[in-house]
Amino acid sequence: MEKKEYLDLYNQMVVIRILEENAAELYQKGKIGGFLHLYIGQEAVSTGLISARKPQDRVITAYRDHGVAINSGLSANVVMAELLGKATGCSGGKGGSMHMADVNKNFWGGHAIVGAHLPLAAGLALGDLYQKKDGVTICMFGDGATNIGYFHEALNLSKVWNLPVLWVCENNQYGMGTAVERASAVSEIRQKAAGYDIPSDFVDGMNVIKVRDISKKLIAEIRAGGGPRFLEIMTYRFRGHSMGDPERYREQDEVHKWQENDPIGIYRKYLTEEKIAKESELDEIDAQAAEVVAEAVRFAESSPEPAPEELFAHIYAEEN
Amino acid sequence: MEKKEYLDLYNQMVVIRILEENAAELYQKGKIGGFLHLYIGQEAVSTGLISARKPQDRVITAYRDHGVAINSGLSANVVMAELLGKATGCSGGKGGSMHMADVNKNFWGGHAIVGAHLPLAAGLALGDLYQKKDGVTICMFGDGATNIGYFHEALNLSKVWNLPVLWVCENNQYGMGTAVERASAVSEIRQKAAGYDIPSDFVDGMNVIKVRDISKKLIAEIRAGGGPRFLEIMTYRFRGHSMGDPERYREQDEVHKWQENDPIGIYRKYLTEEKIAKESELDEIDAQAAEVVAEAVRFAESSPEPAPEELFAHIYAEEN
Amino acid sequence: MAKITMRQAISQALWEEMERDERVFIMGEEVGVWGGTYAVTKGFYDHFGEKRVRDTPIAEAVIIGAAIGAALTGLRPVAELMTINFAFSAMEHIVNEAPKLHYMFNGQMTVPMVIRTVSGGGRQLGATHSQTPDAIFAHFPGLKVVAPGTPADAKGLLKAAIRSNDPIMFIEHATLYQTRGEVPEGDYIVPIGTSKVQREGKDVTIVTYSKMLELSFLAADQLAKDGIEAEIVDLRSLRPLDMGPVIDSVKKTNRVVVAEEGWKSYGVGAEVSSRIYEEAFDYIDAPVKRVAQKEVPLPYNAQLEQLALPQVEDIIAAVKEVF
Amino acid sequence: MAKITMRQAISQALWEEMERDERVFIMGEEVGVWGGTYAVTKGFYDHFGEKRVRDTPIAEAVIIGAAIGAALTGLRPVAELMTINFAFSAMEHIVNEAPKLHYMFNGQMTVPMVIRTVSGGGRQLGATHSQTPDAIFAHFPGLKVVAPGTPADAKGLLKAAIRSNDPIMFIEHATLYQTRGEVPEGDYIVPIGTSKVQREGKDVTIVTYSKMLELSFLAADQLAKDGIEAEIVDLRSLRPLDMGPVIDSVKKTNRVVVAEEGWKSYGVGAEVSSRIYEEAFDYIDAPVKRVAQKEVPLPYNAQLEQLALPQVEDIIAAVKEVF
Ligand SMILES: Cc1ncc(C[n+]2csc(CCOP(=O)(O)OP(=O)(O)O)c2C)c(N)n1
Ligand SMILES: Cc1ncc(C[n+]2csc(CCOP(=O)(O)OP(=O)(O)O)c2C)c(N)n1
Ligand SMILES: [Mg+2]
Ligand SMILES: [Mg+2]
Repeated sequence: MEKKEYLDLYNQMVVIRILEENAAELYQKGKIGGFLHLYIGQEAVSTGLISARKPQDRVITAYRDHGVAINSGLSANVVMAELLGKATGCSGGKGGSMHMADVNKNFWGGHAIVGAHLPLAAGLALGDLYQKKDGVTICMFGDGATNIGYFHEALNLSKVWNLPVLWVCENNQYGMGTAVERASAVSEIRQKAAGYDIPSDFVDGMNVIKVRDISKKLIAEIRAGGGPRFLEIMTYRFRGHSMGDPERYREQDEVHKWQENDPIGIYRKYLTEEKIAKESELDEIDAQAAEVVAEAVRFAESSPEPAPEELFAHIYAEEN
Repeated sequence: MEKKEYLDLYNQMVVIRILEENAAELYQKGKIGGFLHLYIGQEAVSTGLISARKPQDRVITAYRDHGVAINSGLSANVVMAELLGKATGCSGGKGGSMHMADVNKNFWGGHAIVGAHLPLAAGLALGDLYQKKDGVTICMFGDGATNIGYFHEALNLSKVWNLPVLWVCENNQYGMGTAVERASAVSEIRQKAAGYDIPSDFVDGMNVIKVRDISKKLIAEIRAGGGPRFLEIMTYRFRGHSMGDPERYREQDEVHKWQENDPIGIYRKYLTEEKIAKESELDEIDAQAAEVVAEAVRFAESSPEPAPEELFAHIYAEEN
Repeated sequence: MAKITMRQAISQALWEEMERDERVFIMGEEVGVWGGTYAVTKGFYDHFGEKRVRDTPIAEAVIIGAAIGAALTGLRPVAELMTINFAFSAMEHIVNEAPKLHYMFNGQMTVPMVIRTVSGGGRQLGATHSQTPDAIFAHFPGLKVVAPGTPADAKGLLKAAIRSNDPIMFIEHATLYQTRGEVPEGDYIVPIGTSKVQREGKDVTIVTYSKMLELSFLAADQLAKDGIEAEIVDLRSLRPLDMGPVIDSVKKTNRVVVAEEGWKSYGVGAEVSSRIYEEAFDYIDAPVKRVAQKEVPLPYNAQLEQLALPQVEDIIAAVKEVF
Repeated sequence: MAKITMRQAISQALWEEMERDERVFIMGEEVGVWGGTYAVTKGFYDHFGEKRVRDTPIAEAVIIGAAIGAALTGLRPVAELMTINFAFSAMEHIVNEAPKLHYMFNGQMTVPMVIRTVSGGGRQLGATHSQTPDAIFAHFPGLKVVAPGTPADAKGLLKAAIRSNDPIMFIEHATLYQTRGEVPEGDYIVPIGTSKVQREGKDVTIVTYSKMLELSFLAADQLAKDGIEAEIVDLRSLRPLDMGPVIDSVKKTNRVVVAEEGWKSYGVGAEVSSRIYEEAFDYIDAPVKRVAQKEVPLPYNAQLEQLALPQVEDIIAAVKEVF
């Protein structure tokens, strides 16, 4: 891997981290409404995963989607503008935090009903298979989403139809306040893949390079016609489920222990120890990232609200 | 096992067979309406399974329920009357072929939406667990039902809550016209149980004694507090999915091969070879069974239609 | 023009659209090898092959969900739900995914999909399998709900639906497949969202759709014998709901009966009669009558079921009450 | 009487019923350790324990399905669906299982179950999470649908629901939990299926329920300043629908506005206005006006969302139009 690629991964993670921290502040100030689910602590997951895709590969995820949007190539500007509900947002201000997308970047959203996007992902993959395109659909979801029926129906169909889809479970140990073992019959989520005869793998989600490597391998297998694959990525969210989570369900010690595994810190250490980059270079990136996000906030705050007539735009593709 | 128990199992299977043959005729004559799903070929499944239960054990199944009703202790009279939609039917003529029940016999129906009764079964088991009763809920469903989300949600919950439920998949190789391997990622259905960490077993559904023995074992394990168990029973339906099935999806040779494995013939052979019963005794039972069903047809045909005011009865348990 | 059955008309529309456009394909339970449980897709599997005529597992949520996903990629799936009673098992995807994506993502995504399904009672299938809950699907903006009552409309509306870029629920009726009618050959299109006067009359307006159109015709024939000329307006589409022809008719007759097969409460008649009063208050000489199903889960017993379902006599009686 | 919030009233009813009857238990997502996403069941887990306050996986179908099964065994589950937007994921069990079993099996089975859930927009949650589709659930006979607008009614209706032997959908509103009102202590029961005049007036009738009751009060205060005395009838229950107090009021005022938060088409106002014309045709001086949500999926942007939601001003404007 080229040095600039290494640094690019670092940059993406830092941008996400700072963007999320800013989003939290703007939420406190009441400039962001609705639910806000932060990706802090999980940056290495989508950064490593999406860095492994080719342009023709589709990405679809749940409502914890800001980082995924950044990794998919959306600018911090359009992401922040969407959080503020502005006309310049990636969804024109109509989607908000949970519903971001840019189909031109092959990012298919941002879906807020737990597990309901897995069937959509099967369909995206069917679309490529049917049209003999060599794209792979990367579908991300949480550990909690693996207990709903949509998961079962989508995984089964993907195997029966040999669909080019990579099922990615971000196991951050909790679905809201419910620990995996309190909601799922198996706490190693990948065990569920066996019930569909789908080959599975798992990886430490705090290590961006490991995530990238395994993802590249699985995506290649799928692209070669191998059918669906399942990847469980172990991670942890450093913040509450969404803003205003009382967090009665976990000890702060546990949170702190995990925070010592900060994916950004780990990667920074790796880059310097492997002599891929100097501290000073990384500090430079941190500074640039801070500026990118600051600019995004300025952009978002100075952007116009959607015009009132937008309320009635895009209800249907055709009026008739 | 006592001789009379052996003969009772034989009698149940024969009554079901003759009842189903009569039902088919009455359907052709237009005396039975709606959908009619015959159990011919699968008699050993519910006969062996339900013979292994205790009175406190609940039984719930899908729409292919006539045999299950007989095995649960409903009389041929009330079953046949329900098929004819008469007031004397087990569901007062309101349920029909797909919706038979007798809660006093701990038979909880008769459910026509594929897989939708599995969550109900989890709830029945929860009811016993909550009330510290030692009943086990026996939930039967087809191979096709294992692909719908309800299956997934119910099995997962049963494990997480350690519910006293026996999940029984009647694998008759097809869901309507769709062969198992065309609809399910795994053709050994029991493999799905592994995804929920539920111990599973499987048995030849054409052998009533084998079905009974394994069922007794699993029910005992569950009653002892072992949590859910999964049993796959291999069987085959000799007739179409329901009346009027064009059967384009299977070769008649295949059907004939299976018909040579007639569960009644196999059991008859077993009883005589093991010197448990003489041919003559079994012929006697056949004759009695034929008479029981003939009487049931007379009973049903001579029974009254539900009174018109029944239309508005039982919409709610309380009017207010 | 050829007189063909509703089944043939629907089959023809599907066949022609699949021949015309490679992107159109069918998916659903038993649509392939079996040929469709109502034999609508008989012969399709052999002709178009398993790629375009896709048998699915019994998994309604992923049938609709995967159809949505495929539609997002530019394909034009026709997803079949064996009956509308099974649509509840795909409710999230029908009302909360398909109709929301285009709007929520600001027009970036389009969902050119048709959900073919079957409503209706009268076949002794019992409470879980006999419903006509069409109205609840029409409650959701972003979804279009179409329900033809004649073979010609079925063909024309289905072709329009398949060519539309919006998600459309296409509701057929279980006991209309044998109904015959003249159907234009070839490329016949009926625009979605247009009500139609199916019978002209000056004395009373019967607003209806789907199966109840057939019963309304029979009622109108009876009424004619008593010198009452009923005008029948067929909604054909519940969303968008084209009140134009209804209002025109009402302004002429000043008397209205709305006939639907489903339950009365929160049903189609409620919306239609409300709209009539909103748009033609001064023209209504007598309270609009709603003819609908009794408010009970449909029983299996044939006599009870028929007592629950709206009958020709109910329409006739309702018409007489508005005089 | 104590003035407490809607949240406290609902919590109190649940708590008292659980203390009173061992068979009553709660199950749903985050009802236990978290204390309920709207904090309604805060403290329940510690007091009643995990047997009676059961956290579930994210699996709406089995939440409702298992509650039905438990109810069949004689328990009295209160199953919580975090919001009504997730009820679509349990649609089969809500509309095609719970309401059918008692009837279909001829009274052998009863389903004494309460489904607690939350409707409502106005919190910038976007199209998938902001709906008020109450009407579609009220379409199904066998199910009862209750939606309180005041803390007192919430307590009294929830207690009645828990003691009822029928499946009941109990719909709370996301932005009413802070609303305060006087609530009788102890065993206070409000019979299900009774509408109530919440404000007396002689000039116009506003028929409403749930959140829109709050807005109707504000509108009435404004109108009073202009000398218009509005009578407000709160439906409280959509099925059974008690039209008595509505009709009595209409016969007095001859003018009606129906206000609901959900979409207008095929909504609550459609049924209510149709029933008003059916039962009081000769008393209506001006077309019944429906105030409802614009026919769009709700957008995230706050200004657009408020444009879509019915406002106090809309009620006032509608009232002025019926004069
Ligand atoms: C069908 C459905 N049920 C409930 C919810 C409410 N909800 C939103 S996020 C969430 C937890 C999901 O947990 P997980 O899948 O592990 O994702 P994570 O938040 O941990 O990333 C729940 C219950 C929902 N959005 N959709
Ligand atoms: C949710 C749902 N979808 C579709 C149907 C229509 N249907 C009835 S039976 C059946 C096949 C079921 O096959 P299986 O579970 O193997 O049971 P079997 O008939 O073989 O006993 C189908 C698709 C239904 N009743 N419910
Ligand atoms: Mg999680
Ligand atoms: Mg089968």
